[in-house]
Amino acid sequence: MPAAYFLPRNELDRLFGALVADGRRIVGPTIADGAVVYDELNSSAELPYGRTADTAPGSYRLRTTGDRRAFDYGVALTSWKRFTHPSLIPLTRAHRDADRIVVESVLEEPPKLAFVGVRACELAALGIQERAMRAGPAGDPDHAARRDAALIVAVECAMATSTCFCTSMASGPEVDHGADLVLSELDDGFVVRVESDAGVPVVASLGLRAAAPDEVERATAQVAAVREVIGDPVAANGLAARLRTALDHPRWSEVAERCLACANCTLVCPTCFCTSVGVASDLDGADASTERSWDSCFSLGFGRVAGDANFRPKVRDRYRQWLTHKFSTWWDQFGSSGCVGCGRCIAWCPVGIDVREELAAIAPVSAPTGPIPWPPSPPEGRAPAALATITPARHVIATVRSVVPETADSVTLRLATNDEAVLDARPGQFVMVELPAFATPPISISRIRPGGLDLTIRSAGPATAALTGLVAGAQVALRGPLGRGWPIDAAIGRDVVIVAGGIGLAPLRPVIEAILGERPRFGAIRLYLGARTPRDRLFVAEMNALAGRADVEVAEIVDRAGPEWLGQVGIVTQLFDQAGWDGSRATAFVCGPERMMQATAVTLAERGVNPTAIWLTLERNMACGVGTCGHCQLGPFFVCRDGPVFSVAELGTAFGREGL
Amino acid sequence: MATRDLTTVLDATWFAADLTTEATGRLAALGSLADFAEGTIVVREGEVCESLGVVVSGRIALRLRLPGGQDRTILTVHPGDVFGWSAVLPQPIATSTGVAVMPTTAVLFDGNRLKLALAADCDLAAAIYGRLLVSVARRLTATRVQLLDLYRPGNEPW
Amino acid sequence: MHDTDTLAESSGDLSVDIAGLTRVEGEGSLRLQVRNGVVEQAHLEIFEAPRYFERLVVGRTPDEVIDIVARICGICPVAYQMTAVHAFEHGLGIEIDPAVRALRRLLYCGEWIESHALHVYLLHLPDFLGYPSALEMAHDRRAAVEAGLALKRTGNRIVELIGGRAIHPVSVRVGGFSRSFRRTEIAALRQPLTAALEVALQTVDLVAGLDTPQFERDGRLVALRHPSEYPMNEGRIVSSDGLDLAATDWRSEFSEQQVAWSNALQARGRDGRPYLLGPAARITLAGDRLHPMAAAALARTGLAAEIAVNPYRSIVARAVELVDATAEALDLIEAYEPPHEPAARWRPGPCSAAWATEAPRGLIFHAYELDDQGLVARAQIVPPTSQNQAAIEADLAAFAPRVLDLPQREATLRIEQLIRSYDPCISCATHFLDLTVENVG
Amino acid sequence: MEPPELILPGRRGPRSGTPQRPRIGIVKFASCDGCQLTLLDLEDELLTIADRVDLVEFAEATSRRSAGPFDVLFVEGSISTAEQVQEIARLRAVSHRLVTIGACATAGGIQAIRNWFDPDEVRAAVYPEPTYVESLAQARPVADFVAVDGELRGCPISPGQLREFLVALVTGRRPQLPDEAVCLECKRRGVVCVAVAQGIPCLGPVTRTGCGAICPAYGRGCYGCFGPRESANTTSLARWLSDDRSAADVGRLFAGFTAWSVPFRATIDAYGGPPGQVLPARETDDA
Repeated sequence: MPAAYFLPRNELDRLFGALVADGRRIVGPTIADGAVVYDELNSSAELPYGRTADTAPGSYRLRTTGDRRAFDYGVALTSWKRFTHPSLIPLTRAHRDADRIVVESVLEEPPKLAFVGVRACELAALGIQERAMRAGPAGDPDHAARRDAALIVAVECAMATSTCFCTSMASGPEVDHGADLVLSELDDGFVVRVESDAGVPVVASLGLRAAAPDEVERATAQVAAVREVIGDPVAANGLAARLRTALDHPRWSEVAERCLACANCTLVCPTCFCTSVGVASDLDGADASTERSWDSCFSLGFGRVAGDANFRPKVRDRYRQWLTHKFSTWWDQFGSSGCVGCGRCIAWCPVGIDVREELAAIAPVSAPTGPIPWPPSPPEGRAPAALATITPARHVIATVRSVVPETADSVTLRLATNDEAVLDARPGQFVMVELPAFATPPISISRIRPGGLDLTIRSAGPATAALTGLVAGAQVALRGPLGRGWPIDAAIGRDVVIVAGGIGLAPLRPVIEAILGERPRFGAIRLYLGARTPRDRLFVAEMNALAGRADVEVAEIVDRAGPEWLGQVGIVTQLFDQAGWDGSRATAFVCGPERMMQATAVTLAERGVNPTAIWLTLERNMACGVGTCGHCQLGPFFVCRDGPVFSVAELGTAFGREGL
Repeated sequence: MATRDLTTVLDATWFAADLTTEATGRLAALGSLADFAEGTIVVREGEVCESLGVVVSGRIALRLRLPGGQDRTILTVHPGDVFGWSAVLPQPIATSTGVAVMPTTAVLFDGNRLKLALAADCDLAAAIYGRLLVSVARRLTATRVQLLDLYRPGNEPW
Repeated sequence: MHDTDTLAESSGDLSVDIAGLTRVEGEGSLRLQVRNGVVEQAHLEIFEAPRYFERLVVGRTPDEVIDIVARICGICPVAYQMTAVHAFEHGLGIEIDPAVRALRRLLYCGEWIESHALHVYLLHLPDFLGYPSALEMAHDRRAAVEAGLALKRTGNRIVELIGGRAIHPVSVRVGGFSRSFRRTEIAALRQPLTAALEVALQTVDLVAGLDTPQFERDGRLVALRHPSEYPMNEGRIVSSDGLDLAATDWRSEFSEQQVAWSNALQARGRDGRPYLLGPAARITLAGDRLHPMAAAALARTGLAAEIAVNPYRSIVARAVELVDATAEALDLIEAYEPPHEPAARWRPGPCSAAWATEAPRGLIFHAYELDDQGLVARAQIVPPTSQNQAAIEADLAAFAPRVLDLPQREATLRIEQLIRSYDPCISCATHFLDLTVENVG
Repeated sequence: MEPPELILPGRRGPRSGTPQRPRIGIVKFASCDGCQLTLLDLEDELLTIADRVDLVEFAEATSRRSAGPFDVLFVEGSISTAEQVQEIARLRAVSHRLVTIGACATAGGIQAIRNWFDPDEVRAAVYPEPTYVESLAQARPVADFVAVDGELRGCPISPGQLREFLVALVTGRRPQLPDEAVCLECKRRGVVCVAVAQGIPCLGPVTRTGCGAICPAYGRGCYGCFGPRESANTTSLARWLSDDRSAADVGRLFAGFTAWSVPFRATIDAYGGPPGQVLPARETDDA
C-alpha cells in the first residue's frame, strides 16, 4: 500500500460517490449567507471553489481568489460540533397518568456521515470534545454515537487566515492523527493519505494511482509554509499555570467593559460543550418532554443556583471562567488545552475581542507566578468518578412508600426501588429527581435503606413544591446516585465532627448512620446542628435520641427563637469555638449554606482540624450530574462529578471565592 | 467561696483560661459566685448593668424586646463566656435582657470595682479587655451572619 | 334605567352609552344621543390613546418606517408595510422584480386570510349564533370554530414564512425582501392552503345562510380597482358614484377633517360626504376581478346585491374574500420562481411618496415627504377605520330607531353587532381622539 | 435581578388538589393589539387553553366582561393618558399577579420615542386642533406606575413564550423565559452572523432572546424588539458600531421599539438622542 495516492481535481465526485456508497451522507464546506458553513452536500460542485475568507477580530468577509481550489477558506463559521453535539436534541419523553410515570429516552440513531474538509485544528477539537463528553465510562451516549458514525476526511491547510493560531496550540496545521483520510489540495488534484482502517476500502474502491514524490513534496511544503505564516502568536508554554495565578488581574475588568457576554465565542468554539435542558409539556402536565440545547457560561442564568444566588453575576467573572477554562482548568479536567487555535472566537466576536491579546495581557510570559489557587491535577486530568450506569437519559422509576413531614416546608419521601445502582448509593451522593413537566432538581440522599432511599426535600420552588406535595403511591424518576460521597473510611480511627446547617443535615444523616453502624471504629463523635428557628430543626426525634446516647455528643443552636426556646441561640460555630477538644485527631463533615460552611471551616481550622480532613458538600447548579453539561464548574472541578463532597484542601482558594 | 476556689473556677473558663496565674488571682479577688434559678433575670435591657458575669455552668439567654411584641432570643451565653459586658463601659446600660434559662452559676464582678481595678493595672486591663474584645467580636460576627438569614428558603432555579 | 326598559320608553333627553365595545380591535365605545325617541346623533368614541405615528416616523429612513408603521396595528401590520414600501418604491423610482411583487401579494393574502378568519369566526359569527365569544361557541360548535382557527392558522403560516413572524413581520424592505425564498420553502404552503381553501368555501356557505337583520344603507362605497387583479397591492381608487383616481392622488378627492362635535379626525370626501371601505365595497366595485373560485362562491350565495347595501352581509363578503385570497395564494405558490436578488439596490434621496393598498378592512393610504438625506420629513397615514368612521356613525344613526323599542340589553346587542359588521380596527385609527362627551339637549 | 416569582400560591404542582381554573384578564392601554392577538394566534391550542383557564376579561375576543379580581392580569400597552394612570392602579389592586405583555407595556413601545420630544409640538404635528388631545407628556411602561410581577417581552410577544407562560401557569411550574442574548438562539439555529459576515449592525448581543433570532435568520440585523437582555453592554456595542457610522446612525439603531428601556435610553442619549427630534419646517399648504 503506497503512502499516498493522487486524486485528480475533476474526480473529487468519485470520492464523494465512494463515501455515499459507504452509506454516508456528506457534510462539507459550502457558501451560505456570506460565509463558509458546513452543511450537507449533494455534490462536490457545492464546495466553495475559488473563494476564501478574510478574517480579523470581529470581521469575516468572503473573497474570490481567482483560482479553482475548494478548500482555501480557513475554517467555517459552524464547527463540526453541530454534527457531533447538535445545538438541540430531544432527550426524553415522559408521561404521567395518575400516579404512574414513564420516562423514556428519545435519543435518535445518528446518521452515518462523512465529514469532508476537517482541518487539523478541528480534528484536535473533535478529540478534545470527545474526551469531555465521553470522559470515562459515563458520559454522553448521543455524542458517542454521533462521533462513532462519522468518517473523517481531513484536508490539510494550504493557507491561513489572520486569526489562525493552531501552531501555538500544537493542533496543526499538519494533520497527524485522528482522521480516516487526509487530503492535501494541490492545483491539479489531491494527495490522499489513508490513516485508518475505515479509510482503506473507500480509497481502494477509487483505484487511484500512487502520488508522485513531487506531489507529496509539494503538499508537505505547502502546509509547512502555512506554519511559517502563522508563526507562534500565543506563548502556550506554561500558560495554564500563569493563568491560574492571574485570577485577580485587573485586565479581567477591562475586557469585561468590552465583552458583550453574548456567548458567540463559546457557541462557535469547536470544543465548548455546555448545555442546558429545557422542559415542555401539554397544558395538563401529563405529557412532557425534555430537550437539550447549547448553553454558555457567558449567560447569567448559567451560574444561577438556589436561593436567588448566582456564582458568576458579573461579566468579568464569566469571561474569566471561559478563558481560564479554555487555557488552564481544561488541563486539570481533561489533560489538554481546551483551545485548538482555530480563531473562530476572534473572528465571530461582535466587538472583536482577540483572545491572543487578552492572554498576552493577562498571563504574559514574564508574569510572576503567584500562589496556586488550587492543588495541581495530574497531567492526564482528573479521573472521573465511576458512573457506569448513569447517563443523562437513563431514569429509574421509584415509588413513594410514605411521606414524612419534617418541618413546615420540608418532607422526607421514602422511596422504594429495586434498581441495584440506586440501592448501591453511598452517603453524600445525590440523585436527580424528575417529575414530568417540571425541572429536575438534584436532591441529596438522606437515608440509604434496604429496598430504597429517603430524600428530604424542602419546598423552595415549583419543582420541589411538586415533590413535597407527592403522596404515597406516587412515582418519581431518578437519575443517580451521582457524585462522590463522604469519605467515611478516612475518618476511621479518628474523632468525627459533623456540622450541619438547616436542610444540610439531610445529606449528613447517612454518614451519621454509617458511623454509628460501626461505632467502635471511630473516636469521639460530635454533632453540631444549626437551624433557622426551633421549628426548622430537622429529624428532631432522631437527634434527641442521639443526644441521649453516652457515646455521641449532640449540640444544637438556632439563629433566632422566642422565649419559649430554652436551647442555644446563635450561629453554629458558637457550639464549638470554645470547646475543649483537640481538632488534630478529628475528621469533619460539614453541610449547609456555603457562607455557613466557610465560617465553619475557618473555626474548625482554628480548632486544629487539618484542611485535608474538613469535608464539605458544595451546592452548584448540578444538571446532568455527570460533568457533561458544564453548569457546576468550579475552577478545575465539576461539582457534580468530582464532588459535591470536597475537602477544604482540595478546593484551595476556590472555596468561597467570588465569581468562580 | 474562697478566692482560691474562685481561681480554680475561673481557670476552667474560656474567658479566664489564658490569663496568668497572678492575673487570675487578682480577678478572682474581685468576683463572687452566684447561683441563678431557671427564669432569673440577671440583667435587664435599658437598665444599669451592674456586673460583668462569666458563666460557669448553665445558660443565659440574651433577649431583646420586640416593639409591641414578644421577646426574641438573639444569643445564648454558654459556660466560659461572659455576659453583662456593658458593666465595664463608661455608661453601663444593658443592651439586652439576660435570663437564666436553666439553673446557672456565674462568677460576677462588680462593674465599678472592676473598672477601677483595671484602670489601676494595665497588664490586667490588657488581658481582660482583650478577652472581652474577642467575645464581643464573635458576637458581632455571629449577629451579622444571623442577619444574613442563611437558612431562609430561597427561590430555587428549578 | 334598567336593562329591561326600552330606549323609547325613556322620557326626555337621553344619552345611551355602549361602553367598552367588545370583539373589535382596540378600545372604543358608542354614544347615542336620543331626544324624545328620536336618534339625533351617533358617535363612536375612541379611548384608544393617541400614539402619534406620523410624528414618530419623522427623521427615519424608509426601511425604518416600514418597521415602525407595522406597529400601528397588530391585526394588519402587512397592510401598513405594503402601503409604505410601495409608496417609497414609487416615489424613489425603484423597479422591483416581478417575483418580489408575487411574494408581496402572497404575504398580503396571508394577512387577509388571517384577519378575515379572525373576524368571521372569532369576532362576528358569535353575534349571529348568540354567543358572547367564539370560546363559548366552541362548546356547541367546536368543529366550526376549529375549522376557522385552522383557516386563520394558514394565513398566519404564510406571514410567518415570508415575514418571519405572524405579527410585525421583519422581511419587507424597500426594493424587495431581506432574504430570498427557495421554491421548496414556498411550496410547503401548498398542503395547508389546499385544506384552507376547502374551509373557506364551507365558510361562504355557512355565513350565507345566517339569519341577518334587514337593513339597507345608501352610501358611497370606495375601493381600489386593478385592470386584472382583485385589488390588493395596487389599483386606482374608484367609487360607487363613478370616481376613478390614481391611488397616489387620494388627497385630491378625500381629506381628513376635524369635526366640531367629535373632536376626531375623520376622512371624508372633499364634499364632506362619508364613504365606506372594505370587503363589501371591494366586492361591489371589483367583484368582476375575483378569483374564479371566489366568484363562483359569491354567485352561489346570490347575495352580491345585498352585500352592497346591508352591512350585516359583510360577513359574506369577507368569506368570499377568504376564498379569493386562499385560491390566489395557491396560484402564486404554483407559479413561484425566486427573484434574482432578494431586493433591488437603491439609493436614498428626496422624494414625495404616496400609495394606497387594500387592507383587509379597506383602502389604506400613506404619503411621505423625504428630505435630501432620504429621511422622512412629513408623513400622512390614513387607515381604513378612520375613513369608515363617518359612514359607520351615519349608519348607526339610521339604524338606531329600529331598536329603540327593544329592551336596552337587546338594543345594545343589535347595535354592537352592527358596529362589529364593519370590523372597525380602532387600534389602527391613529387619528382617533379621546373624546370628551358633551351633553346635547 | 432575579425574575419575579410567577407561580400562583396554591397552584403548585400537580398534586395540590383539585385544579382551579385561574381567572385570567387581558387588558390594553396604548398599543396595537398585537400582543393580545398572539393569544388568538395560538390557534391549535386556543380552545384547550380556554378550557384550562377562565378568560374573564378579554374585550378583543369576548363580550363577557369582568372588572376583577384576576389571578393573573395580562397588560398590553404603555401608559399614555391620565385616565390610564388611574385605571392601571385600579387593575393592580384587583390582580393577584400582573404581567406585562409586549414592548409597550414593558418598555413604553415605539410611542415612547416621543418622550424625547416636546409634547406640544408632537400633538401639533399630528392634529390640527392639538388642544383637544389629551395625553401625558410621555408614554411610559406599566412598571413606572405599579408593581409588575412578570413580563413577556417582544414587539410582539412570542407565541411560544406565551404558550410556555400559560402552560407553566396551569401546571404550576416556573415559566422558562431566558434572559440571555439573541446570539445564543441565532447560533443554535446555525444562522451566519450578519454583523460579522456582512457588517450589518445588529442588536442581538444586547437584546433578550425569545423571538427565535428571526431578523438575523431573515438576513437583517436584530432591532431589539425584545429589549435589553441581562447585562446588556450597549456601551461597548455602540462604541464598536460608531467606528463605521455617525453618532446619529448609532443612536437610531437603539431608538426602536424598546428605546425607553434604561440601557437603550442611555445609549440613545449618549449618541445625541433619537432621530426626528427637530421637526422640519412645515409647509403651509396642507393637501
